[in-house]
Amino acid sequence: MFDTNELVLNMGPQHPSTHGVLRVVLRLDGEKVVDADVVIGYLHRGIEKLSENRNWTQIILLTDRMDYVAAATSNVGYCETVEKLMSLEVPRRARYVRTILCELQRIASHCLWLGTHAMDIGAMTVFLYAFRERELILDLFEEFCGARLTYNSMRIGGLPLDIPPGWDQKVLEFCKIMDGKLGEYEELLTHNRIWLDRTKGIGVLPASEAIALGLSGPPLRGSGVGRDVRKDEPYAAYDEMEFDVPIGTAGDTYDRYLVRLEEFRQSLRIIRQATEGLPEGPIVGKVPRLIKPPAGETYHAIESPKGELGYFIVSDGKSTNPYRFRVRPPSFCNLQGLRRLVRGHLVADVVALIGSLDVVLGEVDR
Amino acid sequence: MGQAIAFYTLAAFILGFAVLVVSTKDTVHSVLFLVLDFLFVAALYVLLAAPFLAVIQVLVYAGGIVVLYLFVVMLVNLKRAPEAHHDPHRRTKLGFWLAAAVLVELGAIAAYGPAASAPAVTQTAAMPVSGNTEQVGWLLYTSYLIPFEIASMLLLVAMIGAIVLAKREL
Amino acid sequence: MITPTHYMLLSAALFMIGVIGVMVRRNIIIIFMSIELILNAVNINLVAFSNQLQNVIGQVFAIFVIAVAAAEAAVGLGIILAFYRNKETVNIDEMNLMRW
Amino acid sequence: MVDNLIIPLLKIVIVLNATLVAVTYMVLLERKVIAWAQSRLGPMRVGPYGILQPIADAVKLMIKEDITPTRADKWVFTAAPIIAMVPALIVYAVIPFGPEVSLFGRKITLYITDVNVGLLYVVSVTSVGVYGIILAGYASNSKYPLLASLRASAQLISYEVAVTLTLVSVILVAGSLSMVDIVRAQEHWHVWFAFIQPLAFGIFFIGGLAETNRAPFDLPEAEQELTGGFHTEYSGMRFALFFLAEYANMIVVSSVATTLFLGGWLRPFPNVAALGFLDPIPSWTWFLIKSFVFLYVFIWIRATLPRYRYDQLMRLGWKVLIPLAIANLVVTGIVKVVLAT
Repeated sequence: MFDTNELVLNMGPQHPSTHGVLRVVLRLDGEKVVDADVVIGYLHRGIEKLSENRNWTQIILLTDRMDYVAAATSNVGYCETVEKLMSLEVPRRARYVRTILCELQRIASHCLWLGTHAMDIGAMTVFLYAFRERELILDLFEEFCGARLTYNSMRIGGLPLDIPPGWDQKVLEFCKIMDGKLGEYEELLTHNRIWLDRTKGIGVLPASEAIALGLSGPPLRGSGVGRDVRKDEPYAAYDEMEFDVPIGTAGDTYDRYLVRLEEFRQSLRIIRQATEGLPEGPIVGKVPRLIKPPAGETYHAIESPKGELGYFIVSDGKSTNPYRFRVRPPSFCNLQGLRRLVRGHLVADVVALIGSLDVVLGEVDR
Repeated sequence: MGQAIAFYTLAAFILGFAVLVVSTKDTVHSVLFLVLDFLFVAALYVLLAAPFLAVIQVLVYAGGIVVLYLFVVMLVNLKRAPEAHHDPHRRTKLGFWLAAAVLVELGAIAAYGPAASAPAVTQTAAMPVSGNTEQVGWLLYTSYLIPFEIASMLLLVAMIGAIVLAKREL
Repeated sequence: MITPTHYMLLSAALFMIGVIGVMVRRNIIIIFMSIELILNAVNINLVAFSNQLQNVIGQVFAIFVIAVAAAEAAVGLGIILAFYRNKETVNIDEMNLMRW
Repeated sequence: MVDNLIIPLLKIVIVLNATLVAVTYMVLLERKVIAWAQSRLGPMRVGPYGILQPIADAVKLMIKEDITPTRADKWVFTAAPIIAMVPALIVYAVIPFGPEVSLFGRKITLYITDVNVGLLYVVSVTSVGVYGIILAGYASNSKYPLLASLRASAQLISYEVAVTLTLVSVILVAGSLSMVDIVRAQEHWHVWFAFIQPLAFGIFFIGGLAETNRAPFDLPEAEQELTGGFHTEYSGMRFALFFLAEYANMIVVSSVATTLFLGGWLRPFPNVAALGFLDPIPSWTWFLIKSFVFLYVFIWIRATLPRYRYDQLMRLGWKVLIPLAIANLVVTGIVKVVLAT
């Protein structure tokens, strides 16, 4: 519509649907996006550098602040990395509880994603429905560790405390509720003509490109690549669980949506198995009083709700803090796909695509 | 009396806004005054017992054509500094001469024109319908059917022409 | 008492304002708007006489005038846009490619 | 004097005030209904069940600072909300809330005026409302409002075509442009035009949603894409005027739909004598009930559906609704001619 000049539109850092302080500089031809520059760093707090000056236990608290909608997953990832560095054995019960927490967290995070994604496309009711169910999970977490957002709920070598009595029953009850609510979301969206129009064929990403961009998690699986750290390199108790890894076919926004919806179901399946088969026993392994891993380096990845969350830690074996601490945040890596995805689409699709990548800026900027 | 007050008020507004249309520097303001002008012309049509035409005037002129103008002005003015709104090539002198000539002319007409009103002709065309809208419609679809169809063809051609002109690649 | 003369005077004044606009302004959009004013002046005359003669033919013609004005605006503005795209100006003095 | 001046003036004052009150309570109704749809309570703090919320909102908006951006076109920036609001209000002049009633020994019509170009008047006045949006976007001197106002004007203009075409087929059936006569025609036919012209009704409804910028066609104010749309830069009372204009337009669309398609002030099945016990209910009540149902559906849709994309919206308008409306018009004309011969 603007013939001779391209319009440069600054989306963010203060914008209702960039999910935080993401800034996207769009170059528009009319409403069509010619190019996009993704500008990040507005939420940088230097967590990686900070961690090099904290002792090993204090870092758990910092990992909460990365992916703040899935804090427990970050905790688990970090603790397992340190355990790997120290070759610590984690008791089976602790591993089971970790699995339950991770999957509850995945559902909570996906609820938030579903709500905001639908809200971006204009379906406001789904947002509140999804938050209603997320609330139940937050209640469960509150009962488990006392916090609702930044849990700090993991300790190196196991759990800080055992699950409260009756908690596992509540988890099972939640699973039952959630089963029904998933149908509600699907009713509002999955076969909705407008939703299909808005998501099908938007941001198509073939498998080869998704791999080349280094995507992980649902955006990668939506493109048809069946990579899931839980299956490929099992951690916690995932090797004892039975679940499927849903993959998409077309690699568009709709497939990424379907993949995440199926992940809801698989997560519920895992939670049921883990809760019902929860073994008795200690919750903490044999952990020395002063945590001081031997010199060495390790990389350990887990499947966070957003994708592959990896920690690379170097220990010099002398001090009580890591020598080098580096995170591979899934949001950051997935966000690299945005520029490729939005080209040639309309402004309205940009928000849908940001939503379908499901980034959390706390994790992108760290 | 009431009619005279209405006429003079409307005429004052019509002429005043018309002057503003051609004299305002900012093109968007000019377009706005044009809309107001058309609305007052529509009011004049109501005064002249032509309500259908008045509504058409608002619908087509104010609601359609001028919106088009506004669009074009917005597209054209988009990236330009405010001084670009100015009109460096104004032929002001010519304009004032013309204005003076018109004033003289109008004065002459007013002075020598028939002061007495012509007797109102009450010859009504024989039409099977009454009411302004019905009469206009009747004429359009009987005596003036062919011009009407030609007008619609003209609009179609104009539409296609505008699309061809304005679209970058077909 | 308002006679057709009054309407004719009004119409003539409006017409001349339009003509002056065409002569004085060099912005092609303003010139187009002045032409719209001229067409409206014509319409006022037509409707005034239609009222005087108690005959709606004048109004029918006014409708044709409006149709022509709509067509003119559509094509004219299309030309302006195409012109602006090539020359980045709306000044009519620079529209001299076809002069010779 | 009394009949010519005082009663019309009184009617204007009453209709204007009733409209403004209705508009403010529309906002509350919308918040409440959407809240119920989303298993929330909605406003509960101001007054019992939040019924005084509109007053609190109004006070808040009025005492807010009215910001004009530095490089905005000040006059146009101020005029735009007024231009948006005025057409939405003056449409009520021709909407018939009921037939004649006698009050204090006088015959009073429950409409301000009945002009014989009533329907065209509605269409033309609402078509002027688009200026408010375009000018707001232009005058704000900001990119989001500009994009939104271009969207809005394109949307309004294209959906106006479809809506007007459906109105033409109603006019064909009713044989009049006067709103009152259209209702009387439905009385005469013993059926609501929604049943004679179901397609026109559907297109009018969708077009009405689009013309009032309501979900799923609320692109111009798509908060998630264009922040606030054309009123991003507005605050205080000027913002409130845009807000009120939107809701006033909603009420206009539902009133027009009620008049044209749902029999206006007529009670259900006006020809069935068995329902005669409904007659004591004043006619305007029916009008209000029908309009209310319409407005409720508007809100319901907003709570349910996602938003269309700009190009999809245009495609729907030009490639689906307008051809359908034209086909409907042609069929209506043919049927009318066949029935007449």
